[in-house]
Amino acid sequence: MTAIPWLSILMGVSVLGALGVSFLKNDKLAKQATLGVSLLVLVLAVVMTVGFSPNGDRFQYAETYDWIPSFGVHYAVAVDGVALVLILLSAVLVPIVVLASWHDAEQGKRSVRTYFALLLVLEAMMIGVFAATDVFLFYVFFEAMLIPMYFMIGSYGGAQRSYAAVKFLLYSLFGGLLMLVAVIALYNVADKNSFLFPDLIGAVTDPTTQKWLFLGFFVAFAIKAPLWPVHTWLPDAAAQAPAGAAVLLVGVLDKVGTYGMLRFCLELFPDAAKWATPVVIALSVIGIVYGAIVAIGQTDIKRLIAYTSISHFGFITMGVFAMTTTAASGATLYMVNHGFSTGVLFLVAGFLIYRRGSQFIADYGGVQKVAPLLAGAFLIAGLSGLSLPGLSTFVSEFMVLLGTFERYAVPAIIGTTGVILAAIYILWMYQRTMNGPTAESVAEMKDLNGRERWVVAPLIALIVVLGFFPKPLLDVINPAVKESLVNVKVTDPAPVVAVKEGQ
Amino acid sequence: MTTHYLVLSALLFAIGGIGVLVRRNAIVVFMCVELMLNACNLAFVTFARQNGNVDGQVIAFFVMIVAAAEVVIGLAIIVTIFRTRRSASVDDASLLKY
Amino acid sequence: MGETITFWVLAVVSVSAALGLVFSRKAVYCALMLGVVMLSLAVLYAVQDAPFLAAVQIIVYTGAVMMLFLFVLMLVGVDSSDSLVETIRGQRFWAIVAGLAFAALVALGIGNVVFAPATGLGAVNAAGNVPSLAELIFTRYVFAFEVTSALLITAALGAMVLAHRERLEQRATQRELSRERFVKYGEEGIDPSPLPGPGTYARANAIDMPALLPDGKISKLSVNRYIARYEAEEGTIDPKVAEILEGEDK
Amino acid sequence: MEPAEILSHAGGGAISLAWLMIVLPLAGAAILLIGGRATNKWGHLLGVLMSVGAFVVAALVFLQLIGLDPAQRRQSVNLYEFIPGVANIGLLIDPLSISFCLLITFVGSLIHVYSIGYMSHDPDRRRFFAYLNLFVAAMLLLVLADNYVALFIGWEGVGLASYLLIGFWQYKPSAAVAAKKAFVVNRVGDFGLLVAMFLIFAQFGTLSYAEVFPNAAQASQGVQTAIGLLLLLGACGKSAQLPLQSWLLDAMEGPTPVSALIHAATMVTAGVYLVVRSGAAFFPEGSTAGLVVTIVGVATLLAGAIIGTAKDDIKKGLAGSTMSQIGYMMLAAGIGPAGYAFAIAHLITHGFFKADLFLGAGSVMHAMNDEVDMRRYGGLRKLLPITFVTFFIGYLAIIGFPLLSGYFTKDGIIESVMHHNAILGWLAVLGAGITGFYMTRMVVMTFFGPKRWDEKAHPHESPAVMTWPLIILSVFSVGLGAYLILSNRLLVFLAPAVGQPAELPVFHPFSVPGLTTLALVAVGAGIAIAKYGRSEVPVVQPRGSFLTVFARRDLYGDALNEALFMRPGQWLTRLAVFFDNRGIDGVVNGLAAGVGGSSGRLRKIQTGYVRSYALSIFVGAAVLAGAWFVVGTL
Repeated sequence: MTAIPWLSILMGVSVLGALGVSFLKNDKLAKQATLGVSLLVLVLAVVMTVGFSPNGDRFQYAETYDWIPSFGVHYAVAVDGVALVLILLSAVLVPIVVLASWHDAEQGKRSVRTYFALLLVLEAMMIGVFAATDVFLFYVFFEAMLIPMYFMIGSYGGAQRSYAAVKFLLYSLFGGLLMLVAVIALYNVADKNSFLFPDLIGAVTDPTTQKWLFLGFFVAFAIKAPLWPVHTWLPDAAAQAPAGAAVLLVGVLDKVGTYGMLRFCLELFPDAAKWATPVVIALSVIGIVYGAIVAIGQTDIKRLIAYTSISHFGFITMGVFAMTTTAASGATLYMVNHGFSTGVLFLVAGFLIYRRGSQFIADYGGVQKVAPLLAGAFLIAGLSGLSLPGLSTFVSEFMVLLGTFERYAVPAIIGTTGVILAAIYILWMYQRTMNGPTAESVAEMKDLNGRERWVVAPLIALIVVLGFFPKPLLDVINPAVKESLVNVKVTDPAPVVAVKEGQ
Repeated sequence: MTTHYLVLSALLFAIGGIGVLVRRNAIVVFMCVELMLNACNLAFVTFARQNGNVDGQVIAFFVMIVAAAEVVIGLAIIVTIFRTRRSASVDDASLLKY
Repeated sequence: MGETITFWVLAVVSVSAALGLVFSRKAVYCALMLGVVMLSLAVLYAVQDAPFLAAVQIIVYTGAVMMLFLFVLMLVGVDSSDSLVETIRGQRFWAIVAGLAFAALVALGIGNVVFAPATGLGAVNAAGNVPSLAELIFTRYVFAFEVTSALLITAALGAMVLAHRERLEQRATQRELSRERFVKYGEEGIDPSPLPGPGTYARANAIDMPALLPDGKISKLSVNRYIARYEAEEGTIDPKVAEILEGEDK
Repeated sequence: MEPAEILSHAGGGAISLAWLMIVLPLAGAAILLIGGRATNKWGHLLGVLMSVGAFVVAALVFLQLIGLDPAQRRQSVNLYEFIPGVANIGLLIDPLSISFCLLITFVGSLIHVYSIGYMSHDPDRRRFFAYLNLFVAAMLLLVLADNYVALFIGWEGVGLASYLLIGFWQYKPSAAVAAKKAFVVNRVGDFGLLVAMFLIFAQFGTLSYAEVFPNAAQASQGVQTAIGLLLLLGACGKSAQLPLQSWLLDAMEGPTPVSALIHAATMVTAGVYLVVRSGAAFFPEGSTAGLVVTIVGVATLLAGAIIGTAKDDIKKGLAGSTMSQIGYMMLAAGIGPAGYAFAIAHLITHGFFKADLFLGAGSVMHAMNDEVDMRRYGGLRKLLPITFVTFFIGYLAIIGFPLLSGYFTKDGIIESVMHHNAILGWLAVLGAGITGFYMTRMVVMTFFGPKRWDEKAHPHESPAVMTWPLIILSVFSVGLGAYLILSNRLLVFLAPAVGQPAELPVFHPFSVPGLTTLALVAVGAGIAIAKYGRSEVPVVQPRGSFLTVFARRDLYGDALNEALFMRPGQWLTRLAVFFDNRGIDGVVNGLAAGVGGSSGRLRKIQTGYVRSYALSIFVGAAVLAGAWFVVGTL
């Protein structure tokens, strides 16, 4: 099994698919081909996941080839549990996004098949960024990922698309450059003539150096995640991006930030991470509450969803930096669940906006009456956004808060108020768009059609199933997270009262 | 003696430079550029004698060739511009700005 | 001693000519001033043991390059003179300041350096200046030399391309030209036949000799007005020509 | 006596199939929601069937349980691992949970049946039944859970069902707002419950009852109290206790069967369940947390009763009454093992008679074209005989008319509280008196006196499918109290789950508090008859005195919330949005604009004049020469 280069195959299929699609003459055929390729990737990813043994080696499916030998740069890919579930997330989301974006690219003058080819390129990049175990390779994917997304926002987005695309790019590049400096410095400081992640663990011992390098990485990831106060690019980008791109942007791309914190910031610079923890936790808590409050005040559906994500990313970073097994596992699970949950929220909002042609909440009202399925899907998506128990997001949010409370009680309590605020922003939006008397402008609105049902149904099914039965994912995540925390050299705080065995 | 030649060269060079800066007729500007090149050549020749080898002269020789090529092209450009704009003033060709 | 005198004379000449180049309004004068500078420099080269360069300076610069300048000047208009009013604010002031500062600084710098007595080229030029140059050019500088030749060819081609004007429509055929001439004749009365050359059917073909038409009359078109007026003033004019001139003056 | 140890179920019998109780209605909800319009025809029947099925399972489990030795009556059934290392999904079958199960499934089934008739004209009846089934499933999970996480899932599940059902007629803005309000206020309570769970986990490293309860005493006093108070916050949210009571009155926007099932009989009592369930561990007798519970209970029972006196909307009147009665339960639950049995007994009998009253009110509304204003009723007893009789039985039960259910259970609470704390006891007696007033007022205004409705209404008795549940409920309202309280049947039954007091209470029919209660109730009823029965009731609401308005406006609870939370919240939201756009984004965009602006000015240097560029080059050369000179001379 290990002899098959699964990860390269996954990326290769996507890239070749993208090439093929871009050469097709017929737009319809291009869409179908894209869907086919993305489904193939999904099947391959699932097969790969089945072969993964959670309690085996930490990194599996490893491939290592020299790339630039004189600098110790490798093409090295491998997955641990955390990376695996995120790759799986990408592989699941892309076909759904393809199906959801069927007509999204047709409104402008831009080429339809380019859009779909870009989607596939993006998929390859996403897989690559999670799979890379060479820090330099990770950086390359980290930056290269911006390119397809830039074009998807800038060419196929809403009215303010170029502003949003440029803002997104500049923000990300700024962080990326800081990270590049840190990457190079890391290479020099470690002096191992290797960019391989396992070689670099524990290589930096000087506390001051650690702090500077940590900051370089952390700022890049904080912008990517995005963490308060470097979040303002997200609402613009997400609101202007076509719904499908917004899903991938918020659902997967931003996860690279939190994933990077867990993988690189914590493991490469454990002491600096501990040093920075109070600040990061504080920023996360501010992000949770602040994002939620600003979300309440939004008038634009997509911006609102974007702000809810800022709040959720606060939870994830808090979980990562709480450095307890429960919190870190919860944060990882949160990354996956948030991808599904926000994904379906953005997609359903996209369907809604596509029908009415407006992003403003005030332009809707009483949609439930004319399009009950759409409203139902929107409600379930919203409920998963407010972490209703029984839906997958609850499990992760609960774990994050539970784990954080063990070490940082007060931030966890403040973060828990996000639960109340979440109810307000989601339900108020739902009430204003779906409830009440049917607005004239939506009276003719059509309910979900067959294609859209196929988009929504798998995601909702996943959210519900994972809400009641998160164990399969957690079984994959937990060992990886434990190993990470071993590298960080922290142990979970013990319960105050020792519960007797056998009870 | 070397010093004298070099100072002369510097003077000529500066005068050429001032000419380039103050004159507006493209052809005259060009002539001033030639003057500057010649001033350089004088320095090269002077140094050749100072150092006792002819490398300086070879360079001066190359400068002359390049200057000739440059004149050919430059004047052709001036003629083309003049043909389209009926003017040989360097200030008139100022579209490439901001 | 001879060199010193030559230097001082030529230095004064060349600097004055250079200043003249910068300050004369007419482009033709500028070209002449530049010629003076180049010739002075040629002499200075010769004085400094560079006879080959002196020759090249005269042949290439004063000969070819200056000719090119003059040709272009004629194309552009010989008598167009520059307006000396500066249009860019501060340009002239700063140009002069920068120029003087540059000259002063470089001169000061050079003046501060104490040069050893010049080695002189006597030894190198023992076999003659040209062979020693050739030896360097075709050995150490051969690559540069080859590149230079490529440069020259490129320059020639470039000049051709730049000076070439693309023909936008079909070249008119003889038939079309002829038709056009006759239309013009019908409308404006312009004679379709080509202008007669001076002195046709005349005893001599000098410029002052008007052409005769087949009927023996003078072709009005062939009368050179300048010369005719001059002759009229001198009183040496041919009466037939004078007749035509008077007819025109009225 | 301490509660019995929680045993792991060995398998076999109905207990190991207890999960069916939850899965049946859940499957019903799933089929009805996913099946869509195809299930319209038979959807309501499926809903009823699933609910009845759950009842059958509950009954079987109950039978198996009472067959066991009392010490064996707490059994947990592990279903599957939910969050590894944190919680499993498992069921705890013990007398407490099975009592709730029986109540929920039995009353729930009756209300399902009733709804067939009540919702028969609604095009979305199928959806209604789906939500009802969802509610039943969630509520059963809540009471059956063997750990706090599973409880919380049920807890939020019922919240969701409540949200969906309050907002069932979502096209009415008032219903949509009420639904949202209910959910948000409940979330405030959930905040408490969540933090309580975090604290428990941090203390004990587990959330399972079986591991937490026996060790609770080892935690420090402060921690115990903190956990207790946080749990109480959760209970207050769900059970509409002060200060989180405001959502319940608005929740009456939902269809009446919903009010009966969720906002009277079952869901709102979940808070009481939580307190009783955690009682032995975190609200032990005489603890601070327990004291706070009793204070909250008394405050709410009085507040609810006062609100009930001034409402003209029949459902809101009943809602006030519900608050008040749950206040009694809380009060009893707060005093420790002596009160648990009475709290649960009152909870059960209240479930029956309040459901009876609500459904009766629904029947009246059904007859009156959904009119809810009691001032437009009057003289309905002849036209709606069955409704009247059943409603009247419910009325007698709630005011504590001797020998009916409420008499035994409420009296039991008052007696036991008297022993515990006399002040609280007398306040509870006062509350009973007010109950007598407002319930009598309601009955008089609705069924007696001249008719005050306009010509368009044609009151008619409801169909059998609606009256039979009323009849059954009223039968239980009559006898259940006596059965549960006399010879301490319920107390002994519950003892393995919640413990029992050192000395068993003895029922005194003629104690001082009991007689006083009866007297006060009679006085209250008398005032009501005098005020509303003997004199004309104005059809239009009179302005009323300051006190009436105070009660009518829900004791200014909403006004308080608005002033304290909503307005500052809106202000904060606007400020935050402004800060985000102008502050944070303003800095970013300002930076961009600064760079753009200065480069815009800077580019003016590029004049396009070759000579300017040449000048700059030449100046540069001069500067270089100068630098060379300076460096050379150094």
